[in-house]
Amino acid sequence: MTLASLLPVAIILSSLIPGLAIFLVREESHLLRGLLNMAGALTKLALVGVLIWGVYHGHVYEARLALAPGLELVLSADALSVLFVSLSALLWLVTTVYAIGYLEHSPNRSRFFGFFSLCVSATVGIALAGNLPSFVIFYELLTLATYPLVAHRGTPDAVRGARIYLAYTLSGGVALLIGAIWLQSLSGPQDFTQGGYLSNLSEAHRGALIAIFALLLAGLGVKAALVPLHGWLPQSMVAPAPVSALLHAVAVVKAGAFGIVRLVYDVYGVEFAHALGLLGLLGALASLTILYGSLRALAQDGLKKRLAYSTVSQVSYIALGASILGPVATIGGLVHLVHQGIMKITLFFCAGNYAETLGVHRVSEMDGVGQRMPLTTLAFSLGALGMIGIPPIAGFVSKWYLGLGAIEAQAHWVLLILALSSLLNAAYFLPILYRAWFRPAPAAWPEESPRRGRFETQGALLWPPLITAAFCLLAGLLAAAPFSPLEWVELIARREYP
Amino acid sequence: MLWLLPLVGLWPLLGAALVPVQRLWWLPAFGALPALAAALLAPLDSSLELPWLLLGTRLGLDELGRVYLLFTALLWTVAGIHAACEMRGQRHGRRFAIFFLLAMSGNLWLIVAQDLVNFYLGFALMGLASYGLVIHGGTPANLRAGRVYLVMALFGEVALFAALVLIAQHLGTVAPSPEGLAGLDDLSIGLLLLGLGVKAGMAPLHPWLPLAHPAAPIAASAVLSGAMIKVALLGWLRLLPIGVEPLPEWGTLLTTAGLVTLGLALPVGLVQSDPKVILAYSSVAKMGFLILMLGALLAEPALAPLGVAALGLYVAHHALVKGGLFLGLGLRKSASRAQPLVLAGLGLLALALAGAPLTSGAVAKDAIKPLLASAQWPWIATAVGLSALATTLLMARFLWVAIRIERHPLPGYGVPGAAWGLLLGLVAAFPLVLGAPASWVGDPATLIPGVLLALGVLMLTRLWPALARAFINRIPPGDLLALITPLGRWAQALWRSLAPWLRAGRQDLAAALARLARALFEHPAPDPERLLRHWPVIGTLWLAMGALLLIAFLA
Amino acid sequence: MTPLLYAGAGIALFSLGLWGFLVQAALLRKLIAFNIMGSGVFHLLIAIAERGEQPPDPVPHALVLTGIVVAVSATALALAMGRQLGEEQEHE
Amino acid sequence: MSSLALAVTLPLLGALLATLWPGRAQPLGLAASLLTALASAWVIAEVWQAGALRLELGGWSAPLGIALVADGFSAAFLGLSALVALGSGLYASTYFSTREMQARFWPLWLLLWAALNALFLAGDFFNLYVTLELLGLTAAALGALGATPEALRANLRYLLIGLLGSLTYLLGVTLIYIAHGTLDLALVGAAITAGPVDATALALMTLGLALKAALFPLHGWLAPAHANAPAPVSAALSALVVKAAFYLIARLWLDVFAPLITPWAASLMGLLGAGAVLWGSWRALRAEQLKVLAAYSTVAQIGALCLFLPLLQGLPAGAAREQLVAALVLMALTHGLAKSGLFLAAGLVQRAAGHDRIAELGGTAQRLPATTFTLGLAGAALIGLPPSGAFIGKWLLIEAALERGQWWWVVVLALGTLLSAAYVFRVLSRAFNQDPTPGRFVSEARTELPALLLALLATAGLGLASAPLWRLLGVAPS
Repeated sequence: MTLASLLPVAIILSSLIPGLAIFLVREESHLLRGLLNMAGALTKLALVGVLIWGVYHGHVYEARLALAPGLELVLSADALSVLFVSLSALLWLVTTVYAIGYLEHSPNRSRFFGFFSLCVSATVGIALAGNLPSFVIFYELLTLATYPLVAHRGTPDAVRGARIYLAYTLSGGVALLIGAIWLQSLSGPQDFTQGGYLSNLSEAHRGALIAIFALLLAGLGVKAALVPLHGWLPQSMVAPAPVSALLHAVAVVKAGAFGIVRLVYDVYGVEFAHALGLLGLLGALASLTILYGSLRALAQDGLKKRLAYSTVSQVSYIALGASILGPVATIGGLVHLVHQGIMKITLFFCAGNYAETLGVHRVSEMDGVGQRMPLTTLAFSLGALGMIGIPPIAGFVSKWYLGLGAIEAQAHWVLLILALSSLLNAAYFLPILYRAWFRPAPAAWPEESPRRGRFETQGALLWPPLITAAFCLLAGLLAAAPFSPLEWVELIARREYP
Repeated sequence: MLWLLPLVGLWPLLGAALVPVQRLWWLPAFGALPALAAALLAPLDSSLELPWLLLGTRLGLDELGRVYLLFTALLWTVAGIHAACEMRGQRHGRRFAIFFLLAMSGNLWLIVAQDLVNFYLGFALMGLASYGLVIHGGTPANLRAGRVYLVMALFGEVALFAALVLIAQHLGTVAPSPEGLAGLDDLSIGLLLLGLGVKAGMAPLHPWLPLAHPAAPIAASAVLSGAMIKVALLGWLRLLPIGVEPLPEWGTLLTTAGLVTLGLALPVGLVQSDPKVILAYSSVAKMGFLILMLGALLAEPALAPLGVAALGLYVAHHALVKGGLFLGLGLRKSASRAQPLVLAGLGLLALALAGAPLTSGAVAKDAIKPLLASAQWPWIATAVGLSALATTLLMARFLWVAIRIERHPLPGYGVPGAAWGLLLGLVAAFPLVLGAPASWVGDPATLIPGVLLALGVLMLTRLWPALARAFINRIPPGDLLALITPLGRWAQALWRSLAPWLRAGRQDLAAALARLARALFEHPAPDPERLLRHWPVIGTLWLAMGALLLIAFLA
Repeated sequence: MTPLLYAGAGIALFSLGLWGFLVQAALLRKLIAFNIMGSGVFHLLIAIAERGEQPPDPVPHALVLTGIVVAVSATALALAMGRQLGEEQEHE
Repeated sequence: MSSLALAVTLPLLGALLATLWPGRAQPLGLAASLLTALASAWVIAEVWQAGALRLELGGWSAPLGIALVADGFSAAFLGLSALVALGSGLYASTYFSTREMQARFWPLWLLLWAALNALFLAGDFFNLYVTLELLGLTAAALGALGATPEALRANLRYLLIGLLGSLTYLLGVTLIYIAHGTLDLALVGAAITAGPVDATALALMTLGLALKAALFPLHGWLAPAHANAPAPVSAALSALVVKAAFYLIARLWLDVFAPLITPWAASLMGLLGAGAVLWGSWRALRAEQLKVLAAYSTVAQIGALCLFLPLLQGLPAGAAREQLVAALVLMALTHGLAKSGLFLAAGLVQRAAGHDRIAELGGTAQRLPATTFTLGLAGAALIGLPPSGAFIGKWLLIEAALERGQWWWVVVLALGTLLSAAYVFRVLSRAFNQDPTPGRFVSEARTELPALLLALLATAGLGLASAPLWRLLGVAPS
């Protein structure tokens, strides 16, 4: 095993090993658990830094393990993996800090952090998976690792939410599995290849390839919360805030979206998928999801539920980008992978802060929170405005490129979708901001936490949203600067469209 | 001095960040100073490239930009002084100051921005922050105005976004150039007109304006009506292929829209009783006039060099005058001393707006004459003349209402008053600095009949007060909005009558599913396996299986 | 002819035992039926050991002997369990 | 002495000694277990090197003599029985606390192991009969160790079913001897023709084994028998004894009688397997007790293994067939390990809670993190989630089904996967409630660790490090 093949493995192990170790840590050992967590997160970040450097300079990192004849576990790092890996590594660190602050006084911490780390390991595995079987493996592992997190609180609601989550994702997993196997039986074992590896299959397989795409899309669509497969997402909102944050920004939903990107670009190849007429299907589904999610979000009073439906809507931008032929739309979709992540995680951190500090769970209770928690609300505002697509926040950049790409591909209707979606986003986010900043605060909060740090809440809860909000701002402001998400995504798009 | 350009937007932003500090209450007054400095000192037609910022940023000043930056910065400074003094120590004063500075930053930034994205950035920042200004008072009327404003502004922004994306795709870059804009397709132009038309108050997209401008505190109204609505024109002048190719159809459309705006805003404004609403309608009318002129420019590229300069002059004049009117109205409402002076100032401004000789209005009108002369339809000059008459009448109405205003004496209005005086001075000096003496006279032909007409109306209403009552306040501010509000109510009623059905349907379905789930899971399962443990059953199945196997083997 | 007769008898015995095994409910009867089935198989085995003039094939004999041992121990175990079951039920 | 003979005689010897010194049954039993496991490892090592082993007992060669043979297929199952028996034995050493129970358990236990090893290594039909009988007797006796009326009744039924199965099998063996004059597997395999006698013999043997393997719809005996047995016994019954019968079916169908198998016959088995998958999983889902759930899950797993038969039918010898057979073995091994882990964990839960009613397990699951973890790992393997060996097996199975155009088995597998997920997570969800948690992960290492290790082996070991198994089965990694 060479150093080059060791790196992807090490990146996975950097959270897997601490995760397993944490299970064995006694419940009371805050310090040890925190140390393990932070050591894992920092190590991973450092390793990912090396990876970014290496991939940028064209190094190849690849590890292979034969599971069975014709079935290989491949970990490899291309530019697309690096995008997702860096996002996960970065946000994992932030979320870990936040989770430590959030759950410091609740039961079952070792279990929580153990699965938390496993969840990230699986996500990173998805990012680094070098072929479809490996992807499927990590995809299923993610389901497994996330289930305990959703059920963590142990209330009947939580268990029910987790059950629904599982029913959806496992069904999706089966569809994905069958699709992947079917594909492999046609094409033989193949690694992900830029530009796809199916275009030289004979014309006779056309029908099968379309069916396989539908199967795989159904499998991925469950996690990516494509309508009508999104039902689990709002239900899983019962999870603690850090979990929701991770679920929505990095892990589960993103894994689905990332899978769709892989499917379109590196399995079918975007041009071949277009020739098969599959992009239209994906685009229609994504558009429907974007609008439907936003409409449902409008009607939610629960803050986290509203955010959940917002995720349903926003994540489909990625699929929408993948469904439009052309490098510019690719950039728009891929960069949203990162942008949506940092924006949504900010929003969830803030929602968690309101819940944990003030006991505020509903939009209707948010009157005047801006006066009580100005910094948190500032971060929330940045995230929300970014979601709407107000410059210079990250979401604007995604929308801009999606729009440009759509026009390039002569798909002007996408502009309409983007416009409607922006309006709907505004319609469900701006009232929250209005309440927070302009309404008078109530005499007493529903359940104000007695623990309060030097600022409006504990430091571990306050810093993460501020940092991610700063990311949102910087990702947009410095979009054209070297090593920004946008620049990195342009690198990917250049390779995909030579 | 290019380094001043980034400061134009950053300085007010910094101010917004710092203004919550109690001792820095005066920051709004100084927010526009770098912009003022940049307008005076920054070299023309050279630009500052910041390729790493956003999608590649280019800041710079052209002729039009300098004019815009100058009057915008001036107005913001004067309004800022008002705002700082008025809001000092008030409830939510700091919140107001933040939004004021944010809107200022957006307004100034979009002027110095030479690329599409930064233009949009400034535009959006300004538009959203203004919401905070509009609803500052917090009364139900304010909130309604804010809601209408926000909805329409968002529609406008979204349309503008689409237009900008289309233009960027057309250009292949984010920095527009006249040559690049040639051959722009109709969709882009239509969206651009729509997007900026909301901000400009172009009929029928104007109903928010007479609601929102009066709702805001005086200082905010001044910049809203004076500076902010003008950016729409800036956007059009920069992004439409003006002077590059003739677009007669679009020109006609704009001309018509301008005429409609004029024809709608002036009569409706006349029957208002709130002086701020009157001023707001006057702004709508003026924008209609400008849109009309823009239509002429669009149809005839040869007019462009002259026309753009004329429009710039006119806009500058209107911005200062309208801002001054609002601020003066504020002084009229609040300041205790020197009311005669305030009234005199208001009179001067009203005259200027009506285009009286020796005022800025006369100069601006003179500049715009060639445009009028080349208009597609000969009767347009007549229509414009009529509108000037109506403007005079409107200003008379304004003065009438302003004189009778109820005053709430407040101390500490010395500084704002002085600033206002400065602004008055600028307006007064406007013709001297910018206009040739030949243009000072302007066109008194519409003014004198206007004044006479106003006096006539005054007499009539004195004699028959019922006549006035029959008209005044018959049309609520936001005119067209009153027409579509019932539609919204009907839709709500429809939804209310349908909702129970839908809900019932959904509940039925859910109940049916729940029953199914209960039937499958909840009852303790009867054990069908018991049967499979009976020996005769086992035997039968077993023998049958054997028979089948044997048949299968031999098949 | 004789081997065929034996074989036929063996099959018949097996079938008879099988019938009893499946139909009879009582443990003792089941066990007897089981032993009858066993006897049927052993019959068959002994029948095929016949090799005309040559001495009979020893292999089936060995099989039958082993089979008997197995059958006996199985019967014993079943009886023991049945008895214990009976005792437990009495206790209840 | 040969490794093959040792693998059979060592447990026998242990059983004998444990019977002679009942007071020392436990140490003797543990020592014999260890030695037997070592002997099994030795066999596997030899097969690894030589490919296949054959030992003629007493120097008598076929057709007269008795032979022990080992190839990759049997070595794999030998390894499975060694692991499960060792783990369960270790677990049993604390599970049975009284001397009396230990004295009863160990001889039977070692006898069972001896029978299993002999069955896997037997080279002729009659030896197989003897080992089958021995297996049936010891299994029923072990199952009844708890001596509750339910256990006795269930295991008596099991015993009788087993006897019926053995006799039917013996009848089939007799027919084989009539037709071919030999009982050696290899020799018979070479002489098989597609005639009514051979067909009848195979049908009879399959019928007999189907009863013992609890093939749907003949599985009625399994759930009560396994659910009422003591935990370590249930583990061995479900993981090994049933699998042993299936092992034999697979041997006969894939190897000895391969030319006889028609598509119809294979499809019939597949159909029964499909029925087992669906019905067994459904019953497991509706089960109210953890051990009943585990037992029905065994029914479903056997069904899943049967699905391989229609796909292997007609597949010419070669890499594809070898791979699919290997996948079958991998799946069987994974199930075996996972099921034993599940039963052992279920036993711990039962002991901690005093019952195993799933609906009331909340607090208990919370108190035993390691055991809950075991349940989760074993469950993942039973569902066939990655990276378990069952996942790989399933992958290859579905691939074969799609390649051979028999997509309906895929539908069955998909449904089975979902149902199994439903029943596994029905249990796991009990682990999440608001009870307080204990400070430590493992509370009793000697019982919890064997279960955990078995489940871990099923999930991670056979999934990620299955290369040695492929090599053992002679499949070249491509």
